Amino acid sequence: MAGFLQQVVEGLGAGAIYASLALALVLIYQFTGIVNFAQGELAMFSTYIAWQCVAAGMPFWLALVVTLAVSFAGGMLIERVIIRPVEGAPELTIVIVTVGLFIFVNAAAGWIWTFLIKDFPNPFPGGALEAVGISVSFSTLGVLGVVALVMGLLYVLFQYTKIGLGMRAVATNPASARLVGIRVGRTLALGWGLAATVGAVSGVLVAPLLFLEPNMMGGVLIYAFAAATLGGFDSPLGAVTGGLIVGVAETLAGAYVGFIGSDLKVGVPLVIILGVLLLRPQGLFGRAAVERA
Amino acid sequence: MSATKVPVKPVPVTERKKPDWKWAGLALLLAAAAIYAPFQLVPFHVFQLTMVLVYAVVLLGLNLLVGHAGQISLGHGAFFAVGAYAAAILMDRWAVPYPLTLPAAAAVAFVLGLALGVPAMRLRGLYLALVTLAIAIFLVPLLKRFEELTGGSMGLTLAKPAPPAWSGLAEDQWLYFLTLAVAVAAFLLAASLLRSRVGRALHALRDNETAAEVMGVRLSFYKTLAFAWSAMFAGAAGCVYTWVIGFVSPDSFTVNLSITLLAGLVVGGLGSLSGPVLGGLFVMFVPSISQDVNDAAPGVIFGLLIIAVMYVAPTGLAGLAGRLIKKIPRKE
Amino acid sequence: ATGGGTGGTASAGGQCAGQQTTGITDTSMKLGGIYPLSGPASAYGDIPKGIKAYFDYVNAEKGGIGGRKVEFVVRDDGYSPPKAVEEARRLVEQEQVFALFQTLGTPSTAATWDYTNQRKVPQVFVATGASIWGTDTAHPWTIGWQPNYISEARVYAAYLKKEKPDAKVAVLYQNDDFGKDLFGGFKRALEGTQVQVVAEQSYEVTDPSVDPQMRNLAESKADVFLNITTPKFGSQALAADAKNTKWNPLHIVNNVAASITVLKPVGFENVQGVVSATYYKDPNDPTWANDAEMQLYKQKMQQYAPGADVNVPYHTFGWAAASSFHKAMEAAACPTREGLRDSVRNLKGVKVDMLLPGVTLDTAQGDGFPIESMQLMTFKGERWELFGDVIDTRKEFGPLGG
Amino acid sequence: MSSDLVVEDLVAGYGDAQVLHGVRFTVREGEVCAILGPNGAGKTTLLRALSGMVRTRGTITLGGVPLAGRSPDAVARLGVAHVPEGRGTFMPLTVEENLRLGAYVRRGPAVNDDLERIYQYFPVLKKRLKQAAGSLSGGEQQMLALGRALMLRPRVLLLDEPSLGLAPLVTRELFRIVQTINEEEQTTVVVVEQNAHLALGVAQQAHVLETGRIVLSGTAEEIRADEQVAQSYLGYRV
Amino acid sequence: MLEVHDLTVRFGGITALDGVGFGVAGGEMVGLIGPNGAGKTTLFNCLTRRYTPQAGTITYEGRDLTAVAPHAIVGLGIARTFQNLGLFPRLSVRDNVLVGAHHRGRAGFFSAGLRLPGVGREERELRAEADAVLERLGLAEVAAHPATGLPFGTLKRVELARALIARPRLLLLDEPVNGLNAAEVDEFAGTLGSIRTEYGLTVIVVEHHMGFVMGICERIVCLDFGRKIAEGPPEEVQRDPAVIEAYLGTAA
Ligand SMILES: Nc1ncnc2c1ncn2[C@@H]1O[C@H](COP(=O)(O)OP(=O)(O)OP(=O)(O)O)[C@@H](O)[C@H]1O
Ligand SMILES: Nc1ncnc2c1ncn2[C@@H]1O[C@H](COP(=O)(O)OP(=O)(O)OP(=O)(O)O)[C@@H](O)[C@H]1O
Ligand SMILES: CC(C)C[C@H](N)C(=O)O
Ligand SMILES: [Mg+2]
Ligand SMILES: [Mg+2]
Repeated sequence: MAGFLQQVVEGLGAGAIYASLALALVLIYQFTGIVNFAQGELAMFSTYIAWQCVAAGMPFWLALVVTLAVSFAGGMLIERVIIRPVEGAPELTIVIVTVGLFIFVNAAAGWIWTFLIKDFPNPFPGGALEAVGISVSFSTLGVLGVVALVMGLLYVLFQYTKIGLGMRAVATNPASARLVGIRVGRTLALGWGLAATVGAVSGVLVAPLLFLEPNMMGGVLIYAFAAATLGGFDSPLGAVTGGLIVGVAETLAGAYVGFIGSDLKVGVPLVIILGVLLLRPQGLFGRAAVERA
Repeated sequence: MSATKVPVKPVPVTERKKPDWKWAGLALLLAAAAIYAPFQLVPFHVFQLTMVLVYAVVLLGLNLLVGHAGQISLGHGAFFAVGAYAAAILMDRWAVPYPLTLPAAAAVAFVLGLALGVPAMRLRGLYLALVTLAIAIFLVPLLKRFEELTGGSMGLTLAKPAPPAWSGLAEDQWLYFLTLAVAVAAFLLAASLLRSRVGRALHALRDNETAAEVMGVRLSFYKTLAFAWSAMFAGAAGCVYTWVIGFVSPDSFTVNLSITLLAGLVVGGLGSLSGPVLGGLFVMFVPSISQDVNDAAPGVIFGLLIIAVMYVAPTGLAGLAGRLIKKIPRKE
Repeated sequence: ATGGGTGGTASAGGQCAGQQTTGITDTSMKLGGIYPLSGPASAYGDIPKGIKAYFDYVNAEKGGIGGRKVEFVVRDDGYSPPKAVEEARRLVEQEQVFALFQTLGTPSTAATWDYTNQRKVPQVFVATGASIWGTDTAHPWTIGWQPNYISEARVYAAYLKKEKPDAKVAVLYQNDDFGKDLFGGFKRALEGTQVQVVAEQSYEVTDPSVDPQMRNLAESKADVFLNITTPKFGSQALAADAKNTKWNPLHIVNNVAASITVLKPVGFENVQGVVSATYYKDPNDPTWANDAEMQLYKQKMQQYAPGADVNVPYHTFGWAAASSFHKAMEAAACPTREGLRDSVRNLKGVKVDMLLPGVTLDTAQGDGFPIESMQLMTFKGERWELFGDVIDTRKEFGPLGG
Repeated sequence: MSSDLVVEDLVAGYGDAQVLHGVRFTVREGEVCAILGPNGAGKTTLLRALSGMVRTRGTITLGGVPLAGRSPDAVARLGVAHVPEGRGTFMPLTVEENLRLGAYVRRGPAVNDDLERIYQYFPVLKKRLKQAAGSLSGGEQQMLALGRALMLRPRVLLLDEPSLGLAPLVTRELFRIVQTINEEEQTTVVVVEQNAHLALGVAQQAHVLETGRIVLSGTAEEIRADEQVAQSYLGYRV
Repeated sequence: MLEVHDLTVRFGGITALDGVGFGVAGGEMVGLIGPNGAGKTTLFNCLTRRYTPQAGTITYEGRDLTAVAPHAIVGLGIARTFQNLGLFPRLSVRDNVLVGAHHRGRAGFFSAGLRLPGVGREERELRAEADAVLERLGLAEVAAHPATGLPFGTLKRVELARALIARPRLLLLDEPVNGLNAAEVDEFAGTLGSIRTEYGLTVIVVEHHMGFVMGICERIVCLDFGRKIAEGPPEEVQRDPAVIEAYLGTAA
């Protein structure tokens, strides 16, 4: 039993990591209506910036602040330079631009920092909380906490702030958003900036656990996609719940279902997603599109 | 004086022209070039052209689904792989003569597409795209699992179809013509499909599902079959791929392939008939070009090139090409 | 025994008459290599930098190999087999290279070796340790270089047999040819001993982390952990082992992930006592700080590959492979493709300075494995300490069957 | 100088297709101006040109400030509200969010008062506050679009067939509201409307547009009175 | 021909239709009126199986419509237009119309892909028919134009053409004269009248344009808050106090 619970806890830890990046995906989706394939790579790049700052002798927390600021500015810049020129183009065109961005950023990071693995300081203390035979590492607790915090902030941003409303308006109907006076370009840039910032948080959470290297976020991105798909692409709560479910399910399946084994365990989230989506095509927490004739 | 952004998309007000000498001429020229090329080019280039055709066939299928039926698949590499493996296993295990592997591979992919199409058709846009992506990811460990059949991670090596003596062709030329035949057949199939009631139904459900259904288009049927047919094209392409490369392994069909295929299609031009060919050229040649520009980090250039093409031709190279061809002055 | 060459080929005379001289003249030699410079495996893209630096150095300061300036053309296949086929054909048909010097990865090599052998183009020292390059007899033009994974597995098995005769082993392996070859070899080598594999877990290169696998392995309470991974996952597994204070097995990490660059991020204090085996010198290892070859390497890297980090072991690997090629080429009886093919299949105790002392290149009729010796090492303080003798796996375990 | 809306030599179109060919007219501050004309005349395009939604040449000024060349959001921030053809509903957002977006460029607590005002005008909307706007009936969405525009407290209100899909009772109510706002707040109104009778009822002046040109201008009375005109241009029987 | 009985549709807390019942005889032209949000479009949506009613029955030519698959409705001879346009923006006007003939075609993936005999003929015949309908509705000029970018009034006519080519027996028109000026409305009324006799159509038309409905319909049904509040000949309904109160208003 304790073993089982321990596996659940570990699954939650893994899930929190997926959730952290899924939050950034959800954020950009809410703001711009597109799926950003480059989100993970941008997070990785941000993490390198943090690493570079620390390597240059900056204290960790200062480096973090600098990284978040740089990421925000970088996200805005990317929107301006790379996304803006295709703003009115079909959705898939923009998605493919983010694929291009993915390839570009990944290669650039390897070029700049090589593929050597770098260790990244863990902001949370080592050790673990032990209770009833289960141990929860402070690192896992920390990640869960940060993810919960970011989720809460995003929720408030989406639901209770004017800018959040404006952003959702831009994502659903840019032409109308312009008509009510919203500066669409600026809003989109802000969305990219914020998503890059949330991504940077994700990268900084992930790096101490997975080690920093240019492909660090590749695998995480896949699971973050799964998390957001499961939870609903328009809900921060969904992204986090989806991430946790994927993390736990995958861990348990890998541990207890012999036939599945660790090689096929990636199939577990797939099956869950299919099952959920067949019942709720908009994901667990997603809002169903209103359809009227 | 002003130039504001136009949010309302301009629509060219052009009448559809009767078959135009330009297009007919172009088609003839292309056909002649396609037949003449393998006798003029060095074998390596013939091989490259062959691969362009292979990719064009997958993209034709993908285009059917994405460009025409409006259903996004990020996992088409999986069907390509299934076709490739079906052919490889048939040849490897049961020594099936290679021409027979083509219908078999197409059929296997078709059935799989149908099976996956049934649940997939309930999903919309993004959700469908990501589920197909997950399928493509899952395929790789699955191929490794059934080592007996698939050769596991070592893959399978196969003999390439040998040119029959009567043809007097070299191996590369023979493979090229085989591929060309498949590609032309696929092209004609797709073209006539799209120009029919079926194509219209797909376009209709892409543009407005509700209205399409009210007008009698059975959504589940058309979506599922679009999926299956699209998979079938990919399967056939996969089979030809096996003939041409003579080797299959799980590493040949990673998620990257699926994403590259979609990127190729969008770059080539969604929903246009020349898009898949242009996309095939892109998938085939641009990575090498990127490397020629910067061999330290070719990905930097490749990524930028994708972005740049989308910037110059937001609706794909086919649109750009179309605009350029229109610029050719018309006689009459 | 050479004639004057024009246009990239030289006609060979005497005993070499009639042999292929494409891509080689009296003054030049063109080689081609295929590596993943892009995509998820691009870490390996550092290997050709070491090779290039070596050839540039030899060209500039030694007059080339046997008076022939080496031109090394590198192509990118993104670790994709069909792309590797295309690039192999480009190199052979368009670039007209004399030989393919290295294709990286088992899939890419397997996809191309039918072609190179049909064309009778040497494909030498491929950068993959799959055993098939040495055991297969239908592809005489293709040959490996690094110790094959099965031999490496045998070294660990022998070590366990001696040191922990009734060890219970937990194994983590990469679910591909490399992981399966090594793991399979290990299991076979254990046959008939008391050492048992009690738990095994695989991972995919696309997995974000191997932590779940490590947890499952820890459940087994095994007293030995065999870590068959590539660098990133190697670090993760080492870290997971260190973090789990309840499970303290003897940790054996395979050579691919044994570089100090893999251990360092985990923290040296966390990897004390880890065991591995090696065959070439790690530039990060202070042991070799005063080694002449290592100093030469570091100096020439800085000179000919400015900006490249000398501590990346892939550079060293490339350097060692290139100098091996140098030796093999010098030993060739004919400056022809056939000459190269025969030379690499007839290496006798060839010393390469970047390889560990005692490790030599040896091939013969029926032995297609150039390097088959490794030495065990254990991590102490901030460096690997070699221990025991260099183990010649062929002598120790007999030749690998086909 | 007052805040007249002055349009001179306005040319506009889509891509290569030119739709408006040199339109000129002036709407005085606080006036209601009706734009009439047959299907496809370019009425919608004219309103789009005023709010910056299409590419234009020529001049458009509001109180001397040039509007032409500005993006729609900049025009909106100058106090021009546009009820577009097709209504521009933010479908997945709630009715209340749609209305609040109307006041996006304004700030202050007055927004809540304005919401109340809209609910008084269109009580139906109040019952649907938390409902996704896309689920509203056609007419309800039309009311919402109007409500959204009014939330800006605009200086200029551009209405593209505001009565489209509205029940007769509501249509009359709507024109009463437009009149009230126009009178109480001196809002300038440009209204495109097929129901010429209703439009001329509130307008001071009217222009008839045909194939992108103004073919007839006058005061509302003049146009209404001229039976010939009414017959040939408006198909409208007195 | 059509019997609607006790139809109820709810969305969450909203009751869009509340026990509505009425009948339509073959060849009749019935006007459906009522305030915004009364449930008129919802009723159409039930008839075309966009919505499934919570209660009630719909019988069409003796057949229970609620048991028919949505795509099969048009095959039974029921076609409709949409209040807010339901066109295919990227298709040409002609192709939009041809989609209306979808259920009459036979070509499938296989036969179309292989161009089996018959496919081409079928296509040519439908094309000719579409062109005739377009001509008839004055749309010939824009036949090759994509549906986006045409004026609203034109698009409403395209929808009518699309519905007509489906060869319906029952035609449901949702606010067909929206966006037409007075002259155009009259012209449309004329066209509709002649089409109706020509095709032998039964028509239900939702419209807020009183001149148009009252002039063309034999019978009017008025809904309010999902309930039927009046039914009868135009003159009668027009004078009905409940209708005036809820819908028409006094200052007529
Ligand atoms: N988005 C567009 N792209 C291309 N052409 C367009 C577009 N919108 C309108 N047009 C063209 O502009 C011309 C005028 O259209 P507009 O919509 O302004 O007319 P309108 O007077 O508003 O008609 P209606 O009363 O039917 O709404 C038409 O010929 C139409 O085809
Ligand atoms: N899918 C839905 N979800 C929630 N509410 C809906 C939905 N469809 C319709 N409604 C509600 O049902 C009521 C009736 O809508 P319906 O569209 O039938 O009205 P209508 O009579 O056609 O009005 P109009 O004349 O304005 O077109 C409206 O209040 C609408 O908000
Ligand atoms: C050491 C590496 C260059 C070998 C590589 N892991 C392979 O595919 O075999
Ligand atoms: Mg209009
Ligand atoms: Mg309605």
